[in-house]
Amino acid sequence: MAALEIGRVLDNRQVARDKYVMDIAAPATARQCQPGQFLHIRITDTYDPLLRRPLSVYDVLFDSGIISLLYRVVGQGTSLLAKAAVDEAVDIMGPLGQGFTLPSENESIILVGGGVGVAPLLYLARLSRVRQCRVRLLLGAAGGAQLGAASRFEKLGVEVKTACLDGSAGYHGVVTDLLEHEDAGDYSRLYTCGPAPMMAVVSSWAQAHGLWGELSLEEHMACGVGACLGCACQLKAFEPGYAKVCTDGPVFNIQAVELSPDQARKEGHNE
Amino acid sequence: MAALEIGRVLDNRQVARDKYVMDIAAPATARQCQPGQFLHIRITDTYDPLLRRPLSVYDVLFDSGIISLLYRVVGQGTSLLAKAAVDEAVDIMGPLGQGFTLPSENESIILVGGGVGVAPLLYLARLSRVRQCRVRLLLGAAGGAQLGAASRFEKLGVEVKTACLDGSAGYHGVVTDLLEHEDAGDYSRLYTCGPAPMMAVVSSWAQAHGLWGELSLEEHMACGVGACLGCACQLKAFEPGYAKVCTDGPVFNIQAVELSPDQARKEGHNE
Amino acid sequence: MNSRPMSYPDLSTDLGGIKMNNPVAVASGTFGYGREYEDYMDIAVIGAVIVKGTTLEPRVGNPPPRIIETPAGMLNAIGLENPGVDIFLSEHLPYLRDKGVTVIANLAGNSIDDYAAVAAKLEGHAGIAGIELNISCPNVKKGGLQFGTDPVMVKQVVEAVKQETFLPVMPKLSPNVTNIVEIAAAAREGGADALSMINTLMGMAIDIEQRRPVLGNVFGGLSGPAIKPVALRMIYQVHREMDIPILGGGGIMNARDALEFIMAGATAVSVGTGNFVNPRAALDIARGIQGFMQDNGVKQISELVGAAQPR
Amino acid sequence: MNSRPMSYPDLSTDLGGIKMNNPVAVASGTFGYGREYEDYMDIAVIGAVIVKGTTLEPRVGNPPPRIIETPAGMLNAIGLENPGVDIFLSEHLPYLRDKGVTVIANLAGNSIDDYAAVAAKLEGHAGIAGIELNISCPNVKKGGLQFGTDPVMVKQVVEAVKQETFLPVMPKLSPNVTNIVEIAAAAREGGADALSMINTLMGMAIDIEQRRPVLGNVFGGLSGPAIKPVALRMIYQVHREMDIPILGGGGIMNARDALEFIMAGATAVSVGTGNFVNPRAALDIARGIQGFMQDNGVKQISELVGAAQPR
Ligand SMILES: Cc1cc2nc3c(=O)[nH]c(=O)nc-3n(C[C@H](O)[C@H](O)[C@H](O)COP(=O)(O)OP(=O)(O)OC[C@H]3O[C@@H](n4cnc5c(N)ncnc54)[C@H](O)[C@@H]3O)c2cc1C
Ligand SMILES: Cc1cc2nc3c(=O)[nH]c(=O)nc-3n(C[C@H](O)[C@H](O)[C@H](O)COP(=O)(O)OP(=O)(O)OC[C@H]3O[C@@H](n4cnc5c(N)ncnc54)[C@H](O)[C@@H]3O)c2cc1C
Ligand SMILES: Cc1cc2nc3c(=O)[nH]c(=O)nc-3n(C[C@H](O)[C@H](O)[C@H](O)COP(=O)(O)O)c2cc1C
Ligand SMILES: Cc1cc2nc3c(=O)[nH]c(=O)nc-3n(C[C@H](O)[C@H](O)[C@H](O)COP(=O)(O)O)c2cc1C
Ligand code: FES
Ligand code: FES
Repeated sequence: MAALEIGRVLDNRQVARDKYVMDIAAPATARQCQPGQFLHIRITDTYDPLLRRPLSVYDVLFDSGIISLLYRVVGQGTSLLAKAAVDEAVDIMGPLGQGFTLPSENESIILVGGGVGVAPLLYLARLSRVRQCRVRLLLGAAGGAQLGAASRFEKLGVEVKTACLDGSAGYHGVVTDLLEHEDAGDYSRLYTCGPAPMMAVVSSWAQAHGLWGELSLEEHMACGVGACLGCACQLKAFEPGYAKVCTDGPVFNIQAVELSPDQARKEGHNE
Repeated sequence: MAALEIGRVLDNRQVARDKYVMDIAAPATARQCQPGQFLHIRITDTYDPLLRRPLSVYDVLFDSGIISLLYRVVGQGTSLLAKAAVDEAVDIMGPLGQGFTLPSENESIILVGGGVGVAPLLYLARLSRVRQCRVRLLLGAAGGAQLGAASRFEKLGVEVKTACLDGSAGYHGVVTDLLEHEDAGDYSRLYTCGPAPMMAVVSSWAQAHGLWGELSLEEHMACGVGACLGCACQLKAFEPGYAKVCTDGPVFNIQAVELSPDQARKEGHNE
Repeated sequence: MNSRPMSYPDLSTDLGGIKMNNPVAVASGTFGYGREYEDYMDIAVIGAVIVKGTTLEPRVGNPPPRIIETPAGMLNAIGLENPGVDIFLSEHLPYLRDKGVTVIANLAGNSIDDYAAVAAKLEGHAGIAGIELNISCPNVKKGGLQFGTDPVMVKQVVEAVKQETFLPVMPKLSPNVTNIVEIAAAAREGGADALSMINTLMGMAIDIEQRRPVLGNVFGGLSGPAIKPVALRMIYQVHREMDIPILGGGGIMNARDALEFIMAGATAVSVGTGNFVNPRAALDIARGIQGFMQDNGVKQISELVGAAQPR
Repeated sequence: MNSRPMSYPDLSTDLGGIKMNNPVAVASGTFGYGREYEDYMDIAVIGAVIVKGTTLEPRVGNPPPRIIETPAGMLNAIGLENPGVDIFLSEHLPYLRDKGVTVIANLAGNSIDDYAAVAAKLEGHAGIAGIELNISCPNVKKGGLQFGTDPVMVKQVVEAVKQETFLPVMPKLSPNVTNIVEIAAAAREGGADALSMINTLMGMAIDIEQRRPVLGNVFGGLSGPAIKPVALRMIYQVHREMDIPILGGGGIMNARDALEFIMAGATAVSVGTGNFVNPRAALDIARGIQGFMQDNGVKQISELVGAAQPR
């Protein structure tokens, strides 16, 4: 069940040029979080920026009631968030939305994350490892300095393969190239989050090989709870209407989503 | 000459329950400041709050290029200002307005300040002391904890008499009661700033005794430079039109201002 | 809470026949069908829940993007996505009725017959306290001109709806007009029991990289604190000229805002965009109004209605 | 600066006969007579300085308080305080002319004769690039209804002024109307060389402690970022329907905002409230537009005018 909670910033550190990790003490919310869900965060008391900002649950320390966020500074809201000092209050609403379907014990799963899109995958990896799953992560980024998340996955016992556009670490190129070295038959499930063009490639690879998969979408949001109908997204499975990313998603089965190259290109623009 | 300068916060400390002193490194502006002038400060990059906030020059360390402000937290803008961290940038426009007429060498002057209204009087006292003037300050506040400014005046060699509404320090009562013990004939000039009802009493005392005097007014401001005509104030000397507090003031001769009891009551409401 | 319950101020109000426990409603389209917010509060405590706009037939709404933030506001172009009046009556209304929620239905259509037909369908269903008419929809018969901008159409649509229902009818006026008093007068002549003011201001935003409008629908409705001064002005103007209960809204975020609307002349207020920022806004605001009344010795909220008008 | 001056984008523009070096003007009433801002920049570099509204006789303006901040905006009710056209011509104009400032005069009045008389007085004085007509003033002959809200009056006042002057005439449209396109068309029929859009939205604020309107004048004009979406929408609507140069403004704070207006259909833009926040706003914005043009290979600013309109 979602709720409102005033959390407290425990840490807010820069992990790459434009990326931050914030740890928040929010015990009531932490207990409810599922991987793939998001928090809706009020950034300031003033009315500019006005709306809350949706950010995925990056990690949860259940026992200590701590939630981590991984966010990229892209505009006014995230810039202000990056300035939040330790001990400051954060107004949290959540957890919201449909998270990932967790694998059963001992499954073998593959995660594909691009940039800050890796955020919703960490807690998924954590809980999957608790279930004794074998977890592989293909992680793409612009440069090596952006690959900080890799070690957090490795600590969980995840097999991590990285790709960088600038060749400064791991494979030199786009992360989806790494799929060529993967055998879809090795896995029972695929999970992906990242720029739309990346997800389009990952998703068609999975579908071509009949691999079950889920992905996480983004859309501008006002309410976050299905009330305003602002986050409408055109998805195959919801036609002739629209899906609400906040409550029907943000996680959808790859079958439900047909990321047309057109849509992919358009949305990729914002990443 | 006024200018735009990006200053740097050197210190921003709470000096009473709702009062702060901020020290700003702003050498170009510091060099231009006259006592009684004000700075017009942009509080945030976002558009809420939108307008700059006028704050008096409290003190200036000419050689080190440091300007101090003394401000009371009353609303959104001053609350945000109170959160500014050391080393943060402050967008300053100024100095603006007509300051106090400085006394000549060896004059004897009296200052009457109420609450945060003491702000424009400190730098005036400093420069008057440099001119070998005898300076007396009557300082009123709600409680003793609000009298922190007194010691800054004392360090300059100012004779300070205090009054507190709650009796916790100095005279128990309103600061204007202290005028009963003063002989107007001892002084060549009077300067006052504070709540309008206080200034009304001070100003009629001075006028009754034929004492030259200046006071500092406040009005909501947009431009701060005489362009918007927003800070209009009805003053005897400007009738049938209005005075612009930003450029005709904020300092006016007490003769120019007739603080009617009515106006005094109305404006006192906001202090 | 105070230990002398006898001194509790009375927040109950009568909005042209719509009885409310407190004067704070949630605005149509911003609170879904109420249940979306059940995790955050007991929605039966809210003064009134104005549900999402309902049309005769289901509507899929506009293509995305549908919303975009603006300084102290937001633009929306949802396009009246809703499941149609039949689903409203069979799925949503019974649920809200069982919860004891004060429900105001919100009707939309593209012709007078549309409005009348939806009103007729609602008639006789228990659990509806009143009807709000969203007359900011394009009138298909008149080439898309909005109902709410023409006094003659306003009067006609209110009359047509009044003939189909015994419920209080409250047209929701569009602020995109030259003379709001004239529109209000027309609504009143048509038999309106109350007025809802204001709907969104028509606006747009442009994506300078793509060189095209941001919203799928090009234009959208501006809401939030940005429009508060305009809303207040229109309510003040109408209350000054005529004696009809007004549900005031547009940018209300806190109790101080709500009190401004009440003092301008609103009998009750509605919170829209504010719900997105604080899902408990309606309750927090009602409590804040109560606090103001206690501090200022106001016994009944009606004492404050229009208090800022010239005497 | 770039080392290949040949590739500098061309920011110069022609606003219905008003030649501007760059498309960024400062709006009337927000920049005084220019000299108030001389400490901050060389005011001759600004695209155009639209001076404070001028009337036939001096005016003392409205009683204070005259301004109040609102979320992302402000309300003003200055009431056209100004020294009258004679003082403008004898004291302010010569100064601005000597400085080489591109001056646009702004005229206000309460009757058609007022406007015509001021225009006649300006005629023959060197140093005025054009005339902006503030038609949001109450028309005393028609009981206070604003000129700008009635198409017939709009046409008449433009015609009357055109008869008195050879200068380009640019009426400044009020956004407080149902149909901005109709008003724009009337202005054009009256002979307008360009349109200035938009003036402030009418709004108000209430002091809940005092239980009365904040502004001495009760109502005031809302300006600043809050109104940007409404301004953009109106400019887009007018540019879509007719081919007349538009000076676009309302909430412009930075180059991105200005580019939104240009892409909606504005030939040039005006910065008002933005000057209070950043006194150098007009120059910073012109420079920002230049940067955008360089980055995007735009050679002449006119290539961007209306770029977000349907093709
Ligand atoms: C379910 C979900 C989960 C997300 N998880 C993360 C995450 O873990 N880490 C991360 O860095 N980002 C995440 N995002 C994207 C993040 O919400 C945006 O980057 C952020 O809202 C931008 O705010 P801003 O004020 O900095 O940018 P601005 O561009 O100034 O924002 C303007 C408006 O657009 C909205 N907006 C802008 N970009 C996006 C976007 N990509 N998605 C949704 N709304 C947007 C903002 O919320 C705001 O309303 C997620 C988005 C969604 C929908
Ligand atoms: C020339 C001058 C010098 C001043 N010097 C000082 C000083 O040294 N120390 C100090 O504490 N205060 C001073 N003030 C008052 C100070 O400007 C206000 O307290 C401050 O602007 C309040 O801003 P806010 O956002 O916190 O309050 P809010 O009430 O949220 O402000 C809302 C709006 O009202 C304006 N406003 C509110 N109160 C005042 C006021 N008293 N005077 C002018 N505008 C106001 C704000 O600037 C803003 O535009 C001075 C005012 C003037 C005109
Ligand atoms: C996302 C959204 C959807 C809306 N849908 C409707 C609607 O279906 N019917 C209606 O009458 N008003 C609708 N409105 C208008 C609101 O009910 C309200 O009148 C308006 O937003 C102004 O109030 P606010 O500033 O408090 O939001 C909608 C507003 C928003 C923001
Ligand atoms: C303080 C103030 C005074 C104004 N005075 C005038 C005026 O005299 N004549 C006029 O045509 N417009 C006047 N305006 C309107 C502005 O020129 C401008 O059209 C409006 O503020 C919208 O633009 P903005 O949001 O950039 O400020 C005034 C605006 C403000 C804020
Ligand atoms: S954000 Fe409101 S419905 Fe999804
Ligand atoms: S603040 Fe603009 S004229 Fe004084």
